[in-house]
This record gives sequence, structure tokens and C-alpha cells, in this order.
Amino acid sequence: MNKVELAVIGAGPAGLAAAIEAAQLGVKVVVFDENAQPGGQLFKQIHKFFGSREHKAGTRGFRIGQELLAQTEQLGVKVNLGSTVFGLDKRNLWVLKDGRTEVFQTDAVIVATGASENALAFKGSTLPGVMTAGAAQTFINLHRVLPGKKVLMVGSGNVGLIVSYQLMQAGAEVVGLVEAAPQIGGYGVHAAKIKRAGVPLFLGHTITEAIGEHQVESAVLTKLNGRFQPIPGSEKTLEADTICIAVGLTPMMELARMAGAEFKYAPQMGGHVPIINDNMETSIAGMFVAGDVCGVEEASSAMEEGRLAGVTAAEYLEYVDGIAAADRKALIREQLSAIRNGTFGKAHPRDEVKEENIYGLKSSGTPSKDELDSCPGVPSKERLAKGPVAVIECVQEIPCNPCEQACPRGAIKVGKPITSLPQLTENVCNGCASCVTACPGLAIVTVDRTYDENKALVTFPYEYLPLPETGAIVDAVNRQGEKICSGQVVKVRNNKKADGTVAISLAVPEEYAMEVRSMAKGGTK
Amino acid sequence: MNILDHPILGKVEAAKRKVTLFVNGRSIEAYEGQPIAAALMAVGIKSFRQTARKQQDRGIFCGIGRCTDCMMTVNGEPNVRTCVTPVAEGMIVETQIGLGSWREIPHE
Amino acid sequence: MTETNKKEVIICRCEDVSEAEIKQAIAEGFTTINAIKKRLRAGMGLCQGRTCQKLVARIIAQETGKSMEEILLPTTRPPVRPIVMGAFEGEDK
Amino acid sequence: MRKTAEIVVIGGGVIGTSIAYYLAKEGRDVVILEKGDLASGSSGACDKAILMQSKKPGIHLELALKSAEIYKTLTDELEYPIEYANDGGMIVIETEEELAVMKQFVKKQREIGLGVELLDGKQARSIQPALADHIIGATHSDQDAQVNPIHATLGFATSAKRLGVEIYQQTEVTGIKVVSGAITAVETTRGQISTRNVVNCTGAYAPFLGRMVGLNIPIRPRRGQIVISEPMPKLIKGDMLSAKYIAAKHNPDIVEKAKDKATQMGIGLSLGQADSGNLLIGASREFVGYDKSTTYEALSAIIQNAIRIIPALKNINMIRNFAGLRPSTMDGLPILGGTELDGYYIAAGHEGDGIALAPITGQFMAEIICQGKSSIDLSLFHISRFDGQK
Repeated sequence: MNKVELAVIGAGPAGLAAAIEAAQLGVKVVVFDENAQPGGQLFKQIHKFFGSREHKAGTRGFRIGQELLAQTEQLGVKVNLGSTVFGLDKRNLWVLKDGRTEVFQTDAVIVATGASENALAFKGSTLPGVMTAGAAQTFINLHRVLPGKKVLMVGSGNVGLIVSYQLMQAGAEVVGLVEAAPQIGGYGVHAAKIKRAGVPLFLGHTITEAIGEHQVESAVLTKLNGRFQPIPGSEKTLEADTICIAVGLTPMMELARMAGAEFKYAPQMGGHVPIINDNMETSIAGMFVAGDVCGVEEASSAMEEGRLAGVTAAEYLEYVDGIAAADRKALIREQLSAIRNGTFGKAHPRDEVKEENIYGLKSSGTPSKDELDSCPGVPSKERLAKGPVAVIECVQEIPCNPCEQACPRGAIKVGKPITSLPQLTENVCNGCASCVTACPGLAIVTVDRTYDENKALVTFPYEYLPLPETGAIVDAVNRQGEKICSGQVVKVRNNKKADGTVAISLAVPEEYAMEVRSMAKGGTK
Repeated sequence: MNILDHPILGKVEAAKRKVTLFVNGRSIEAYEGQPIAAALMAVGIKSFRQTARKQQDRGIFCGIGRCTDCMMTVNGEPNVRTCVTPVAEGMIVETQIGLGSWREIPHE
Repeated sequence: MTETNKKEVIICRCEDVSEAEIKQAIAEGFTTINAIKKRLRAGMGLCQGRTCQKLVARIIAQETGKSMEEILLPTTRPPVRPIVMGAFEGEDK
Repeated sequence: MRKTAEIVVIGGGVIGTSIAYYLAKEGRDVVILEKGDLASGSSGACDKAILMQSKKPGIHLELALKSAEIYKTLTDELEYPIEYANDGGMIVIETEEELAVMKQFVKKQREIGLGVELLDGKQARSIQPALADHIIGATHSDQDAQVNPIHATLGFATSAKRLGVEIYQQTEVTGIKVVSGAITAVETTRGQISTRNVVNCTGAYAPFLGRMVGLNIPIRPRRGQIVISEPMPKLIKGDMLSAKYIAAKHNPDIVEKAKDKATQMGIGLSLGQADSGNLLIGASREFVGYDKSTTYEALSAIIQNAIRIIPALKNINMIRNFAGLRPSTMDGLPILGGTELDGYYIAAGHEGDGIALAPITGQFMAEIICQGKSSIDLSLFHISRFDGQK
């Protein structure tokens, strides 16, 4: 029989953060993960995370994974990969490792098993070519294979939006994004990215059929009425060879449940979740949980929950006294609540949709004129007329502030709470474009209306291949992804610090200065 | 299709070793370490098995070894989850029809 | 694959169980996840219901008027993944 | 829910549904009460064998043979696919000691006319090619058969329903009312049903239902853990048991005096393959109260024991396991018939033979309830045999 002081099940963001926190306090930690690579979902996440700069915001998910791993290594945490915990009997782990089963007896255990994707059933939904969005993401970003050329995405939550974008980065065409609700489920800035790439959004629609003999050839979309019932006669067919399903996640709670932890049903958290106190403690002594397994959220909050569970476990194992632990936990809780102030915290059930709140960015993926006019990051006409300046089109409250630190002149302020919209001090900003590549939401451009007699220079972030050559004439596109004019590439800045986010400066006719926000992928439509 | 270059992840290492596997008799190349499912996806093979009850095609669904929809017969062994099983040189991969079949009843 | 099959909505991907079959079973009085599993094998296949369980629960809720909360989960047992039996060899008995 | 019923059958397992079916065939007005789902107790957590060979020669085997006859035509009778097959059964022998015991066993069985033959290792492997080389022999009987226990239960239930039986699931019995020596009603979590007759078919839970009327029913739960494999092409023909299992079943002493854990847990092979392709690999025989959890120790022992006999299993996946509580009596025989309380009947305590004996139990219990006695004398199975015992 093997003995372990603290076992952490799952080497994702929550599990690794928990292991690091506990190990820092002196606990001997062993992490188990069934995958050959650690990091959980982090290694599929190639976009930059939101959050605060201190907490790795603006860093790509897989790099956060690498950092967490390096930390565990430094702290002497043993990470057992390819180790499937297939049973949990109280605090005893049944593990399959290297083709052998073993039992590990533990003093404490943190279950951080994450969540799994929901399925969706419709006619033809079992046809090859229909897969979960996570599967597509795994194949493009981990295995480096494209599942198809023409992809239809079902679901507009963050997963659907992010994977759509990543599919395009990998070289696929996204032929549409379908959402049953009348509004976009995920962050507006993610929607804005795919909108600028010209992806049609089908809000208030559902997929009713996948058609194909042995694999998907096309998909039928149907409009929904106010009661989410399909409207007969509204069907339209889209050509697609791949259909991705991104309709939410369910906590992977089997291990915690079979161990005997008490559960409750919480639809806003994705289903059945273990009942916990605010220290991440379950009903079983010495068993803690963290991350999506106790309610589906985001990687940033999963890491904070992991830290909280790590401290609590260390306290349980008497490595830290109650007072010191309480201080530490208070700090983490503060972080956690800051993150949760955003649109997607556990405090904000996602199923509350109020008709009057659906407008602008949420309803179309494009900020409305009103939203832009009242946005504190958008400079005045007067300032725009004076020369280069940042245009921060951040209109949705997101727990995110890397733009604040990115500005060398201190012209951008987010402050507290971290969900506040960034405020531009327009006379301090000189339009240097440092913020353009720092914004994880790709929501900042700089505009120089004084560039030329009748040309303006628009500098925007760009994350596709191939990159344009300087001097090339390309199709300039607006926020809807429509070609509105031609532009000449003046500058292509591929700064290492920006980690793949390239700043492209395009000279366009002056009258389009406030319309052009990107260029057609590959140069021309 | 393999993604040889990527705006964020960069180019696939040129030195990456390749292996050959046989899919229903056809030989295909794959990168070492790639799951079988990825190798098949790269050459456009999507239908991996036929269900026992209704003879329907199935392929990759969850991609992480959970749903078991992508199972095939590999080296004569049925029910292999191809999305989590890495390729190996000379591997014989076959479409699984229903529960599959033994070449002969395995003895030892 | 026949034309009728194609038009079916499959819920349990492992065992090929359709939405219509599940609705029929519910009408016959099989109104829990476990009962439907026993009657139709939905959720009894290789993945052990990990893909379809929530879909089945939703159909039960819809057909019986119960809330999702009232629909009991079946017992959770190891293994959470298929475990090759040879892995148990060499243990102390 | 109904307000009255002539007969209330408590328990929706294979025994309860069978009795309800045969009672309904006699035109009786029957209600089944089940606290969970149909076949959610031991009937849904057992193997699929209808074995004759494992029964002790005598009235036990006699009942089993009659039951087996009924099974042959039951699919048609119930108009329900119960996955019946007559693929034979085998008891594998690993040691000379076991061989000696099995020779005696076979001799007795043949004397009463059971078609059993003793095979050597080679002959055994020609029937079951997956058998390990060290198997020195096996007994084999063409009379052994298989059925899907869940579908047998659902088949009885469906046919009973067709004949007017009402089935209430998720309905737990909370009390049985007795007024001046006669049953008047059954109380449940969903209300009360007036009735004069109750049939206790609650398996391992029968003592609780006995206590409600002051009856001591000497049945203990014996946990049997079973491993389910992934579905696969045909690997195992019919049923398979190990002689070790038979020894443990008929010689409780072996288990009680054993030093090694596997024997203490009563590990002995029972193996069969369902129509779906899954293998059902058993089993343990443990007295641990009403604990239905599965344990690493037992699963590991069951699997290793099975691999020793069928080496190919080492490359096959376990996808699930479960434990059933076999209703066990001191003499290994079920309790069938009436009781000192007028109108209170018991059909429980079949331990591992519930599936095999379900049809005949249903038929005879219906006879006892409707006519006061069965066509063959079942007094050996009457609860009174335990009178005076602790």
C-alpha cells in the first residue's frame, strides 16, 4: 500500500495551483493526472487569458500551464502523468499507472477533475464530423490536425467563440455560429473577433439536422420562436464538413461522488456539484475540491479555488495554523470575488436573460454606436483629429486589466473593481500601440487621422497566417468583417513580447478611419 | 490535414519522426506520438466504426477518451479508443463492425 | 444505414438508443435514468452513460414534468474509465 | 395509487414479478410495490446463469429442473425478449482435489438423471478455447442455460401488466396493518392499500418486512461483487463456474476457516457473456451487512482469479462493477410459502438461485396462494423449518 500525505487529482489549473499552494506551506504533495501531458485544458488554450496582470492575465493559457508546471517542479511536487485515478474510496485512490493498478492511501485529497462537455442530440448528430468543440480544439492545438475545412459551431458561450477563432487560426473556415438564445453567451470581445473575421452569427437558431451519407456534408438550421420552439419553414441549409458542439459543460464529479461526498443540483454551475463550505471543504473530512468539478467557471477562478483548497488542506494537515491560514485565505477570496464580479462568476447564473438587456455587442458581436459613444476608452473627435491615439472598444465589464500596465504613459486606468471599463486619458495617450497587442480581447486599435492628407493609419492586432508584406494592398474590413475599402500595409510589428499577436498598420481612406478594424484573413476576401 | 504552421504555436518541428500505419489495408504516415484518430483525421478518414444495433457510422466525438465513439480494431484487438492511443510503426487499424470479431479466440 | 435511421435522433451513441425509444419507455412507466438504462441499455454501453446521461435526464424531465433536480442520478461506481484487467495482476492477494 | 387490492406483492425483482404474473394468470387482482425501479436490487446485479449443475441433488435441483423447463418457452409466453439461450454450462477444475470432489458431485447428479459429463482438459478447451492450459478438466451440462435477469424481470412485469397487474415503482412499504390476526392494509410512502394478502418478495430485505408484522425471517444479505467487461465478440460459450465456487457454496466451512483473503471473501469464478457482448465476471460471497459498495480487494481478487482461468481477460477492459445482496439462509434453500400470519406469504432467500428458480417459484407460490397448496410438496422450504433455531 502506498501512502501519500496530500493527493491532488487532476493536473489542470485548479489542481496545479492547489499543489503549489500546499507545497509552499510544506505539505508533501503528489498530483495524479490521466493525461500524458499535464495542464488539463490549459494546454489547449492558446488565447490570452483575462484577469489581472498579477494573475497571469494577458498570458496564453498553455504558457500559464508551463509556468505552473515549472513551479511544481521547483517545489518538489511529484506529478504522476498517465495515471488514471479510476476509483475513490473515501480517501483511498485506486490508480492505474504504467499498466498496473495500485491503491494510494492519503491523509487528504483534493479533487480537481474539471468538467466535461455536454452532448446535443439532433437528427444526424452521430454522423462522423459532428464533434464537441473541445475535441476540435484538442485536435488543432495539441495534435496539430485540422478536423475539417468548413466548420459550423453550435453554441456561443466562451468555448464556442474561442474555438471558432482558433479553428480559423488553424486554417479552417467557420461557416457560421449558431446560438439558440437571442444573445451571445460568451464574452462580447470573443464574439467581436470572429465577427471581424466575417463569421455569420445565427442567434435565435438551432441546428435541426446534420446531413450526410457516411459523414457530415451539410447542416440544417432552424429559427426558434420566443419559447425556443423551431419555426417550421424557416430552415436553411449550410454546407459544412464539420459541426462542433459547444453547449456547456458538466462537472466531472464521479470520483467525489463515489467517495461519498454530499451533492446538490445547481443548474447554473453545470449540474450536480459537491456541497462545500467557503474553504472548498466537502462533507468528507480531509476531502477538498477545486475548479470546474464544483461548478463550471473559468481557468482564472479555478486557479484561485485551487489555491484556496491548497491552503485549507495544509491547515487540515497542520502545516499552517488557523490564523495564518485565515489571512492567506482572505487574500485569495478577495481575488476570487474580483474575478467573479465579471459576467461569468458563480454569483451570476447564466440563465437569466432579460430581453431589455440584449442589444449591441451581446446581440450582434459588434458594439453599437451608443455603446461606443459612451465607452470611456474611445477618444473624443477632437482628440482623434489631433493625431495617433488608442481606441479601446471595451464595452463589456470583464475582470481584466493588462491594458493598464501595458501603457508606458499611464494613460489607461481600470482600477478597482477589476471589471471596470478601461478609461483612456486621451491627452496623455500618444498612440504608441503598446496596448494593441496587450489586450487579451483584441479590442484595442490605434487610429491616426493625421497620417496623410486623405489617409488615416489604423493599427490593429492580427493573429492569423500568413502575415502580409509591408507595402501590400489588402482588403480592409469593418467590425462586421465586411470589406469596406482597400488599404496599404505600412507596418507589421511582430514583437516577441506580444507572443504572436502582431500589430498591423494599415493606411486607409480617411473617411473609414473609425470603421476599419482589421483586414481580410490572407489579405483578400 | 496536418497544421504545419500556426500563428501562435509556430511550425511543426521538421525533425519530428514519422511512422507508417495500415488503415483497412491502406498505408498512411503519421507523426510519432500522435493519437491514431489524429493520424486518420489528417488524411481525411472520418468514419471509424459501425454500430452493432443500427449499423451507423461513428467517428471522433469527445476527443479525450471519454465517449468511446472513436473505437476501432487495432492490431486485432477490438474497442481501442483511437483518440487516446498513440500510433506505432506498423500498426494495423481496422474499421470496427459492431462488436468486432476475433481472428481466433484469444487463448493466452 | 437506412433512411429511417438517418432521421432518428440518437441519444445513447454507444448503444444506438433513440429519443423515440426513450419516450416510449417513459410512457411505459420507466421514468428514472436507471429504469431506462435497464429497459433500453441507454447508458449501459462502453462509455457508461458519460455522454448521454444528461440528455436522458432532460427527456425524462420534459416527458414527466419533473424538475431536473428530482431526477435521481444512478449510483456512481468505479472505474471512471475502462481499466484493462491485466493491470490487477501481481497484486498481493 | 389504488386503494384496494386482493394481493399485494412487495418487491419488483424477478421473484415478485414472476409471482404477480402467475397470480394474474389465475385471474387474481394484484399490485406490485417496488421501492426503487424494477430489477433494481439483486435481480439487476447478478449473473445470467440458469445452472442445474450447481444445485444440490434433491428437491432443490428438482425445482431448478422444473424451472428450466418453463424458461424454454418463456420468451414466447411473455412475448418479451428475455435473451434466453441454452448454451450449456461448465464447471472448471484446476486441481486433483477439486477433481475428486466433482467426480462425486457428478455421480450424484447423474443418478437423478441430470445430463452432466466429466471432461478432460483438452475436451474442455475444445468447448471453451479461451480456457487456460492448466485446467485439468471440467464438468459440462447441456441443460444449463442463460437468461438476461433484468429482461426476465421486465418480461414478467410487462406480461403481468398486460394481465391487469398494477406496478408502483418508487413506492416503499412503511408498514403492514394487522387487525385481530389478519392483514388489513399495506402502508406506503404514497398512501395505503387495503388488502388481506401480502407476498414478501424483497430478497435480502425480507426481514424488515417480516418485522413489520412481528415475524422473524432468518435471511442475511450476502454481498456478491461482479465485474462487467467491455462488450466484445463471443469469447465465452454458456456459463462457467469454477469448482472452487461450488466448493465454497456447498462447504461454508472452507470459507470460514480460510487464511487467504480471496477465499475469505468467497471468491470463485462465475463467468458468462451477455447478448450485448459484455462479460459478467463474478463473484465474491461476503457477509458485510447491507453495504452494496464494491471494494478494490474483492474486485482485484475476482479479476485475478478470472485471468488465471481465462488468460485472455488480461487484455480486456473492466468498464463497471456492482454488488448485489444475495438473500442467504442458513441451509442455502429459499423460504417459500405461507406463515403463521394468515395472508402473509414469503418467497425470498434464493441467494444465488433467484433467477434460475424464478418461474417455478412464481408458479408454485401462485398455487399456494390460490389453492392453499402447491402441486409438489414444498414443506421443506417452509419458514417453520427454522423454528427453534436462533
